[in-house]
Amino acid sequence: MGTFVELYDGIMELLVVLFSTWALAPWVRGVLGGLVIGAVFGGALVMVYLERKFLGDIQSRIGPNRVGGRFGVLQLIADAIKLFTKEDIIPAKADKWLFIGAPIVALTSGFLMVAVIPFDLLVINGKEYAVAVSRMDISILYLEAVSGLAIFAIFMAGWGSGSKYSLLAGFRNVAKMIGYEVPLGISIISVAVMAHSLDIVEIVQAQSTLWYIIAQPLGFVVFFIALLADVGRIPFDQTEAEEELVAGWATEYSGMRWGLAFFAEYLHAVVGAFIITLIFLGGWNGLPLIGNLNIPGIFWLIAKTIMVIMLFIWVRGALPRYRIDQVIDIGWKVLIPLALLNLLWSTIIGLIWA
Amino acid sequence: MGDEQAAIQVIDKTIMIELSDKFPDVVSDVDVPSPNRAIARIDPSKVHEIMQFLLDKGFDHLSCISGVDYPPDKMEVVYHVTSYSGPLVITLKASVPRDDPNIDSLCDIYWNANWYERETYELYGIKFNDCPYLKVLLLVEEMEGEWPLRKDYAGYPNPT
Amino acid sequence: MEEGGIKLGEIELEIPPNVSFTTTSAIHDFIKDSPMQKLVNWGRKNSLWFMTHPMGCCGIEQICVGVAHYDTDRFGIIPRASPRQADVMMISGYVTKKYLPALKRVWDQMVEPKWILMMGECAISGGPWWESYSTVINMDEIFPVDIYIPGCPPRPEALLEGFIELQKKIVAQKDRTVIPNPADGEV
Amino acid sequence: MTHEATQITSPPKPSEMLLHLGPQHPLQPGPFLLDLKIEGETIREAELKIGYIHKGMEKVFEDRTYIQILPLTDRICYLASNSNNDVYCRGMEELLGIEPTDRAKYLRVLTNELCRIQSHLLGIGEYTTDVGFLTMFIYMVRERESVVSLLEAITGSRLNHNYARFGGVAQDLPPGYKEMALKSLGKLKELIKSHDDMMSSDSIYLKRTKGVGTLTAKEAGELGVAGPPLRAAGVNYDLRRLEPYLVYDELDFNVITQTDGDVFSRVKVRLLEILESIYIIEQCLDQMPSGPYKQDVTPYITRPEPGEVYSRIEDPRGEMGMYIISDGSDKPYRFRIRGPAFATAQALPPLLIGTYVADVAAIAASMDSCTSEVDR
Repeated sequence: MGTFVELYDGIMELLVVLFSTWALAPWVRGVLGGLVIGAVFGGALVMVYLERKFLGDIQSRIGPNRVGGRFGVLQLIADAIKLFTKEDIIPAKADKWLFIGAPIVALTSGFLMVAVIPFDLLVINGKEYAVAVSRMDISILYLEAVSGLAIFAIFMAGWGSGSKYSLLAGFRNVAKMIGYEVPLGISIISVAVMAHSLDIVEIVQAQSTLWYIIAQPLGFVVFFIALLADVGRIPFDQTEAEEELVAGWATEYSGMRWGLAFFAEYLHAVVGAFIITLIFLGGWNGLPLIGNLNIPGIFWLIAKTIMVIMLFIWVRGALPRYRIDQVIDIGWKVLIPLALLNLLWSTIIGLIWA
Repeated sequence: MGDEQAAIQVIDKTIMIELSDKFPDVVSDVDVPSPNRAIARIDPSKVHEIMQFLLDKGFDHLSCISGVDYPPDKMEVVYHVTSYSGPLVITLKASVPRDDPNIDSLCDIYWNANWYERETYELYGIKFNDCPYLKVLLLVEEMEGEWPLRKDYAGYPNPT
Repeated sequence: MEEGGIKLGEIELEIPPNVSFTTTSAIHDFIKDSPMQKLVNWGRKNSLWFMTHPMGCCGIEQICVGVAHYDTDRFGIIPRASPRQADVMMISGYVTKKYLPALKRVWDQMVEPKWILMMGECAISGGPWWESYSTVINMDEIFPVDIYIPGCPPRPEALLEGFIELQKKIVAQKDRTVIPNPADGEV
Repeated sequence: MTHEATQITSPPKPSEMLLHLGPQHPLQPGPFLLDLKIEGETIREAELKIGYIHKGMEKVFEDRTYIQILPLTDRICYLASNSNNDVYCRGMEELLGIEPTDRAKYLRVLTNELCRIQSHLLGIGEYTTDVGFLTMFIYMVRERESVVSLLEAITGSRLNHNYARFGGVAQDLPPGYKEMALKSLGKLKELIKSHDDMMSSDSIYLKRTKGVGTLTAKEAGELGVAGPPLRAAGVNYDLRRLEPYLVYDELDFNVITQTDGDVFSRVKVRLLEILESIYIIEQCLDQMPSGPYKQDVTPYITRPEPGEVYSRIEDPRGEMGMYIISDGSDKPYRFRIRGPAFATAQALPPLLIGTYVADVAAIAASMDSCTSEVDR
């Protein structure tokens, strides 16, 4: 273990030295950004794979086990190859540019979110380096802002497809997200108030003694529910409810356009899992009381994120779907008051703590 | 349970007698082949009144309306009426002329008569007067007028 | 693609053109006849998504084959609700004159490359209702059928076998991987 | 209930739109077209268009001999094939003046009830997937497989059983069947109870189902529905009790009723009926007399006397009736099928008025209408 940690530290130190030397060179950031995006992309792939296997377990099925060995690891590669080589159809009644643009906007929003996600904080020679593409002092607000772009993407797809199912799904999404972005934002503010910072790195550092899931459990619950709605997973997947709206806003999408839109959803879910880990579950800090056991922070972060993703999948396997009016009811009548209550609580605690 | 059944069987016999008493020239050939079944022939012009009478007597469930074709001259509309509280099924048959088959609709008495009437119409060409939506139900709209269940239908067997 | 409609004796059923087809796919043209085609075929064979489209008795077996007991997900075969995202259409029951235009339209909405499984006697030859006034037989004159799965209804194992046969067909490149050109007038 | 409730009477206003669910839609097995006029998500008018798999059964049956019809009755509704065989055979037995043997009666009750269980399981499964409860659907189909194997052990077929014969059944129970069935059904009973618990305690499920698509007893009677939707409204109408056929008068069972008449009650009725059917099967297996399972000579080639018969039975979905007119030849002169699903399908549009688009799937699936039987 020890040698491993040393190796990791060595690599990181090397990276940081290189990074700080050429920090001003744009291409360094470009390469780093590409790497991180690749990593999160891979994370989303892992999530799709996990979903198929783990959901299979929940439903007493086996899941993919023929493609690429007995665990079906190549299943998604096969799916991707197939989707890439499908014919490209744009329905005659679709609004062409909205139709083409929607998956791009969805994916872009996901990538923009990835840019500010810190994976670790290295202290070298007394200087702090966040392992992130870009460290902003308002990164949490930035995240909230760019994640809102995905709503436009779904609405673009819904309106641009020229299909009534898609249109209804687009409307549903807008109606839902107006109600859910508010509690999402308020719980983020509560966290920021407690940490006295809008920078995710500092929020994580503030949790080195106490995770915010313990300091403000209500905030965690509100954030988790609102996040489920934000990424459109059961019980909040009204926008693509199969039995009602065929495939919702994605009804008219085919081939790789659908693949991208589908993938953007999972990218959002993965990024959402990262955010929830960072602002509530202590990020790269180890477990409370036990400490980080000499394991590099990035592994703690990824392990916790995978747990959150498993929780998403478990929820999907265990719950039915709400009706859209009930969803909006919950958003306005339950989550927003709870989020405000939590804001009050975190303000008081934050003041005392400070 | 046994008492219930006995009580209903008493109603059986009486309802058919009541029916033929109430409509003496209209109801004929009353037959009770088994305790739970009764068959009668009725005059098509009085079907509305008879059904209203049966509904008032507690026969609140129209099971089925079917057509039967007897070429060359007549067709029958067969009603199966029963009750949610008893096992008796009354089968009423109304003969209509084959060249101009029409009979009064029961939609205002039994709500669910509508689809049965539409079905009988499209398969046999029997017109139900005052039926609110008498159009094809099961067939392609182009097939209206072919009356496929008539005995002299030329499209069966279908060689396509 | 057929223009106009389908003729059934004296009845001609109109199919409204609602879909704009691209006649070709750039990626597809690029890799055609190259060793990449093998890789592509491997991907296609292992990712046959079928459309949930039960039509009769066979539809029940089609549902059964997709869930726990038989679990087509093992082979990468999963049900999709929208025809746009499906690769395989199963005609799993009686096709009637009333349903044929809708079925044809669903087939046209699907994206190339696509395959058809004929499941059960009713779809293959009309089954017990072959001489009825309302059913349509000889479906293979209307749809380009890839695999026939006889049975009334076929057992889920037979359906799985049908999928495996289709996979073999894809690997052997005997399927219709060429996207038809509307100008040729052939399907 | 007015007839306007079943039709789309006017073109949509600017604030409304027409939504077509079907014929290909993942809503239900079997194609139908449900036209909805919606304003926002609220349904203003609904119209159900059927006939997409109309096979012209009644005409085909008039051209088949009586014994040739027997396997075809399976295909009226493939989920209730034993009931369909049974109602046809009972009609023919009445026409021919024969009586099934005692053992055959028990065997028919046994298969009918097994058939009811598997039909209800798939019905509930379809319904749970329509409220987004995919896992429960998969559990239900998994449970159904065990019942299907029990049926397969008797009849040799998974779906279309073709088991009853005039005056008997096709074959006897295989050896060791009783132990196998009791073991399998015991397990099923436990599972159904646990699913029932899960469904009655899941708050999202309750929110989706309580008070949705309510049908009062009076409305249900007016709409002419039968079977579980009617019993869920509190009407104690079950032909097994009202007009006991086969050996149902010798068996002990309750007619399951609920009071609310909403979507939840309809599914609850089915769940409890599964348990009740298991109880009936256990009694059948205990009380089954030994003896021949069929007549010495099954009348395969048969020319019944001219006459007519209307036989009916409690199908998994309600009252299944067959009206057979014989003219003395070897083929029926008229063969009329009165399916329960036809009545329930007709009652669907009025139920949808005023509900949300999201509830369409739940309500439609809770009525459990079988499209093949609606269209025939």
